[in-house]
Amino acid sequence: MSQDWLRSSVEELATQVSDGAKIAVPHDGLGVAMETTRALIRRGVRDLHLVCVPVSDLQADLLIGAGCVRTLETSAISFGEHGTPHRFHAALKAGTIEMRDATCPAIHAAIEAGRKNIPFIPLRGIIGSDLLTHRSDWKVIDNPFAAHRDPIVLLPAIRPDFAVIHAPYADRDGNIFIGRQHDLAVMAQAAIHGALVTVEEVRDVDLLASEETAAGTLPAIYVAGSAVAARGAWPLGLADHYETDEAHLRDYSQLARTADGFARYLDEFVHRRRQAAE
Amino acid sequence: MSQDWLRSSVEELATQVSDGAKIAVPHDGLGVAMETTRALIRRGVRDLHLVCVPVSDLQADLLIGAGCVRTLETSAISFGEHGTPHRFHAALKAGTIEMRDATCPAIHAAIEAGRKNIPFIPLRGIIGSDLLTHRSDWKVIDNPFAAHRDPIVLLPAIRPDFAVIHAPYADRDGNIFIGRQHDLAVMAQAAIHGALVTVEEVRDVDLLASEETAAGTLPAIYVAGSAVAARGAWPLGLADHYETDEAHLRDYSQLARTADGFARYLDEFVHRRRQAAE
Amino acid sequence: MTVSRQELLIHTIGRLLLPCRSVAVGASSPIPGAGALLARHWAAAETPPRRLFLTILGSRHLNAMTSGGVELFDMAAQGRIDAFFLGGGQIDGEANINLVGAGGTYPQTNVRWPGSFGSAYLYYLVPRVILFREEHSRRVMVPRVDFVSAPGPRADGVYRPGGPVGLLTNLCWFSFDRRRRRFVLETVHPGHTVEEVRDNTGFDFDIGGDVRTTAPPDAATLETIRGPIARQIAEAYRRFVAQVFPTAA
Amino acid sequence: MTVSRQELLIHTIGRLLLPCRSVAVGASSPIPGAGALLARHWAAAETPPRRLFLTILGSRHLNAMTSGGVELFDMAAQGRIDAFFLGGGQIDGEANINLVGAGGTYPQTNVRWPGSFGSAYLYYLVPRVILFREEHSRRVMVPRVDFVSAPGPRADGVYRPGGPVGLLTNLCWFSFDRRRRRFVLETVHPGHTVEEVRDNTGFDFDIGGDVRTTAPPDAATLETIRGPIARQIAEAYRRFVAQVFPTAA
Repeated sequence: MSQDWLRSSVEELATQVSDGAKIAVPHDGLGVAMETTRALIRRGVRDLHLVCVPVSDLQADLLIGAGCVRTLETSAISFGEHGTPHRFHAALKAGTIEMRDATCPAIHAAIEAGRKNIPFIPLRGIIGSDLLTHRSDWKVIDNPFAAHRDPIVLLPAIRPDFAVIHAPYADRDGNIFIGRQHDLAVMAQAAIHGALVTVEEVRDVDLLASEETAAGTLPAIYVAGSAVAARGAWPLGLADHYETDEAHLRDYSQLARTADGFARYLDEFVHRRRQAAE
Repeated sequence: MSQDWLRSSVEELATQVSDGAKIAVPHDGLGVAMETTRALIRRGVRDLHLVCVPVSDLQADLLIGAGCVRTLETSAISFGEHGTPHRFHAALKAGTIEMRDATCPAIHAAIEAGRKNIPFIPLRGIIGSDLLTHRSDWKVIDNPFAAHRDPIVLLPAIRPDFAVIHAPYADRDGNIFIGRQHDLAVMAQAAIHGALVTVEEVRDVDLLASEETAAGTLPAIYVAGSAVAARGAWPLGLADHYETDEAHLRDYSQLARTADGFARYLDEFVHRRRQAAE
Repeated sequence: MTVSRQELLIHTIGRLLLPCRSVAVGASSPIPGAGALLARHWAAAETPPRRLFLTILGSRHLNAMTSGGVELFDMAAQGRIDAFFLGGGQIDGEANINLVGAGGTYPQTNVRWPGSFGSAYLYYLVPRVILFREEHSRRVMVPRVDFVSAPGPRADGVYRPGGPVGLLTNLCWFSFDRRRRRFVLETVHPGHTVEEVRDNTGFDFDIGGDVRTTAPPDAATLETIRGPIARQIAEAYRRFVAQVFPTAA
Repeated sequence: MTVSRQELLIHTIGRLLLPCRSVAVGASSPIPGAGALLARHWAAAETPPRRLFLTILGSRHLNAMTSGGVELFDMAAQGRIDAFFLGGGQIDGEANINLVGAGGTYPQTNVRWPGSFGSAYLYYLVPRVILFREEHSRRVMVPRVDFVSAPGPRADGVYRPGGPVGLLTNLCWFSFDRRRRRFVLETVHPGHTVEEVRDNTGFDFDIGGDVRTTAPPDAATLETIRGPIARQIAEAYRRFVAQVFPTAA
C-alpha cells in the first residue's frame, strides 16, 4: 500500500492550511496538535477562523498572540490552574479578533450538523442567555412540531476546512487510533477536506482488523494528510502517553503577560524549536 | 458491585416492555435480540410501535405475525436471498398494521435527534419521494439560513421506550461490549428507559479500563436491564460469534406462507422453545 | 475466451467507477461490488498508485467505515461517496425508481418489495449513482412508476448535488441526461440489438449518435476479474462467487 | 474532631446529591467531586445497595461515558444527569450567572473570565443544578450580572425541565425558589452569621422560617471523607488532595 497520506514533515502538513481557512481543534488531553500549531506560526498563516471544540487553551492563545487568528469561536479559553491566557485577553481588548462566544453543546451540535451536512440543527437552552444576543448567526424559531408556542434555537452547521489533531499512532494504511475520543472523529468527518493529523508514530498494524480497535479508529478516508511528530502535543499532554508539562504552561503564562515576553517565547520555542527536556 | 442490572431470565427482561411500547431494534448482524423477541411473543405483548433501525427481517415478521405490532416504522423488511416476509405482506394486505415507510438515513437521523432530545432534525433528500406523501409526521420548511428558496425536510425525533438488542458480552459492572456498532449505542441513548440487552455471557472484566475496549462499549447507565441468552440472536447471526442459520430462515419463510404454517412455527420454536442443534 | 454476462457487467462498472476516490456498494450487490474492486485494482496499478476507498455494506474487511450504518449516509452528505448503486422493482423514463410496491393502493399494493432503503436520500447526494438492474423487461422499465421511492433529477429547487449517471441492464447501458430528464442509449451488449432494447423498455428513450457495442474486457482484465477480484469478493458474497466463479470460491 | 471548611462543603453536597441516580461534575471541581463520591459511597451502603453513576469530566476512571465530550450534553438532554454544578464570576439574586466578563462593553470587558462552557445549556436541562462558589462577596453576589451566560428560571415559555436548586458558598446554603425567582437562606455554616451573609451579598434574598446551622459531618462520615473519598478523588484532582488531605495523596 502506498503511503500517499504520509507527509515528510509537520512543516509540509502545515502548508495545506491556507490563509483564511476555518480549522477545528480539540481541547487539552484529547490530542491537541501543538507541533502543527508551531509549524503554522512558523509559516505565518493569517486570518484563521479557529473553532475550538468546544474550548481551548495554549493552542488558541499562541495562535492569537502570533497574529494568525481573525475569528475565534469557543465556549471558553482557560489555562485552569496554570495561569491566564494573556494574549487572548489582549486581543479582545485591542479588538483584533472577532469573538464568537458559544456554549459547549452548541459547538458540538453545529459540528455534528456539519458531519451530516445538514444546514442547521436545533438545540435546547441558550434562549435568555446574552450569548444569543451577540450571535447574529444563531436564530430562534417556533418549534413547528409543538402544539403550543415553543421557541428553540437553530444553529448553522459548522464545516471547517480541516480538523487539526494529534493522535497516538497511525496504522500502515493511514487509519488513526483515537480511542474513545469519538469527538475527534466527528470533527474530522465534519471537515470539508478532513483531518490534518500528527501521530507519535506509524505502526505496522491494521486497526480495522479487530472490532476492539476499529471502534476507536478514525478511518483514513477522513484524513487529508498525516505526519509523524513525536511528543506532538507537547507541552500539552496526550492521554496514556504523557502528561501536560505544567511547569512549561506556567512559564508561558508568565512570559506572555507582555508582548515582548511573548515574542521571546515564540522565538525560543516556536522559531528556534527548543523543546523542554523529556 | 451489586448486579442489579442482571435479570434472572429473558422472560423477566421481556416483562419490562408494556403493551403499546415503542421499541427500537437493529438489523441482522448487529445484534438482533431474537430470544427476547420470542419471550415477548410468549408473554403476548400487544400494540408495539416497532422502529427498525433502519431495516428488519425475521424479527419484524415474527412479531407482526404473532399480532404484537400495531405500528411498523422501517426502511425495508427483507429476507434477502432467504425468502419472503410473508407475515409482513399478509398484515399489509389485511390492513392490520399501520405502515410507516421510511428511508434509512431518516430513521438514523430521527434516532440521533432522540439521543440529543431535540424535537426535530432537518435532512436532505426525500422531497419528491412518495414516502413524504404518506408521512404526515414529516414536515417541509424553507431553510431559514438560505439566501434563496431551499426546501428541506424536518423529521420529528424518535425516542423509543427501549432499544432491544443482543451483544457478545457484559462486563462485571453491566457495561456492554458492542464493538464498532456505534448505532446500537445511539439507539440505547435515544431510548427513554435505555436498552434491554441480552448477552452471550457475562465476563469478569472492566470494559472501561482500556481505551481500546471503552470505545466499543455501551456504558451501563444506558442499560435498563440485561439477561444472559447464549445464542440469543439465533437464527440470525452475531458478528465474530456465529453465522446466520440460513437453512432455518428458508424453512421459516416456507412455513410462514400460510397462517397455519406460521402457527406451527410459533408453537415449535417460540412456545416450545425448540432450537436448531448447534 | 468467452466473456460471461456477469464479467461484461463487472468490466463496464469498473470503467464507470475508475475516476472515483470512494465507492460504496449495497449489501446484496455482488456485480457492482466486483466492478468496484476492479476499479480499485486499476487505480492501485496507476503510476503513482492511487487509492480508491471501497465500502461494501455488510462486509467486515471491505469497509472504510467504523461508526456503524449511519456513517454511509453522513459520508454521502459530506461528499465523500463518489458512486453508489441503486435498483428498483420499477424504473421509469424520468429515472424515478420504485422499491416499495406495485399495483393496488399503497400501502395495500398487490406486490410488495422490501422498501426504499437509503434511496430517497443517496439518490440526491451521490454524484454518480449507477442504476443497476439486470432484468430488462417492460415489467421493470415502465412508463411511470407506481410509487416514487426516489425521484429522478428535476428542476424543483431541491438541494441535489447527486443523481443518476445512467442505467445498466442485461441488455445495454443508457446514460441519463439530467437536463432533458431522459435516458440515452449508449451501448448495447454483445449479442443484443437496439430493437431488442426497444421491445423490452416500457419508456421512451433517446439514441446516441452511434450506438456501439458494449466493450468487453480484454484478456488481462478478464484474468484479473477471475482471479484476484473473485477471491476478494468471496468474503462479502460467498454464494455469488460459488455460482459464477466456482474456482475462486 | 475539627471539621474543615472543605469537609463541611463536601458533606453538604453529599447530602444534596443522595437522591440522585446520576451525577456529573466539572473538570476543576474537587469539592463537588468529593461530595458526589460521598453520595455514591452512601448509596452503595444502602440495603439493597443502590448504584449512583458518577462522571467527573476529564477523569478516565470516574467516568460513565465512552463517546467523548458531547455525550455529557446529550445525557443531560436525555434526562440521564440528575445533578450538575455551575459557578460564575458573578451570580445575581434571580440566579443569573456570568462566566464571561465584567465591566466595559462586551466583548471588550474590563475583566474576562474563561467563557460560558456548557452553562447556557445544562442550566436549563439538569433538574438539580447546584450553584457552587466558595467566594461569598459583593464582588461575586451582585444585584445584576453584567453578562448573562445562563439565565435563572423565568416564565418565558422556554423548555426548561432543569434549573438551580440552590447556592452553596463558604458562608451558607441558599435554596432557590423557582416560582418566586429568589434565593432563600436555609443554613449558615458554623462560625458564620446571617448578618455576615447579608453584609457580603449584593442581592436581596429571603430568609427561611428558622435559619439553622449547616450540619457538620459525623465522625463516621468524616472518616469516610478523609479515607476512601480522598483516595478516590486523588486521580482526578491530584493537586487538591495534596493540599487538603495530605495523608491520602
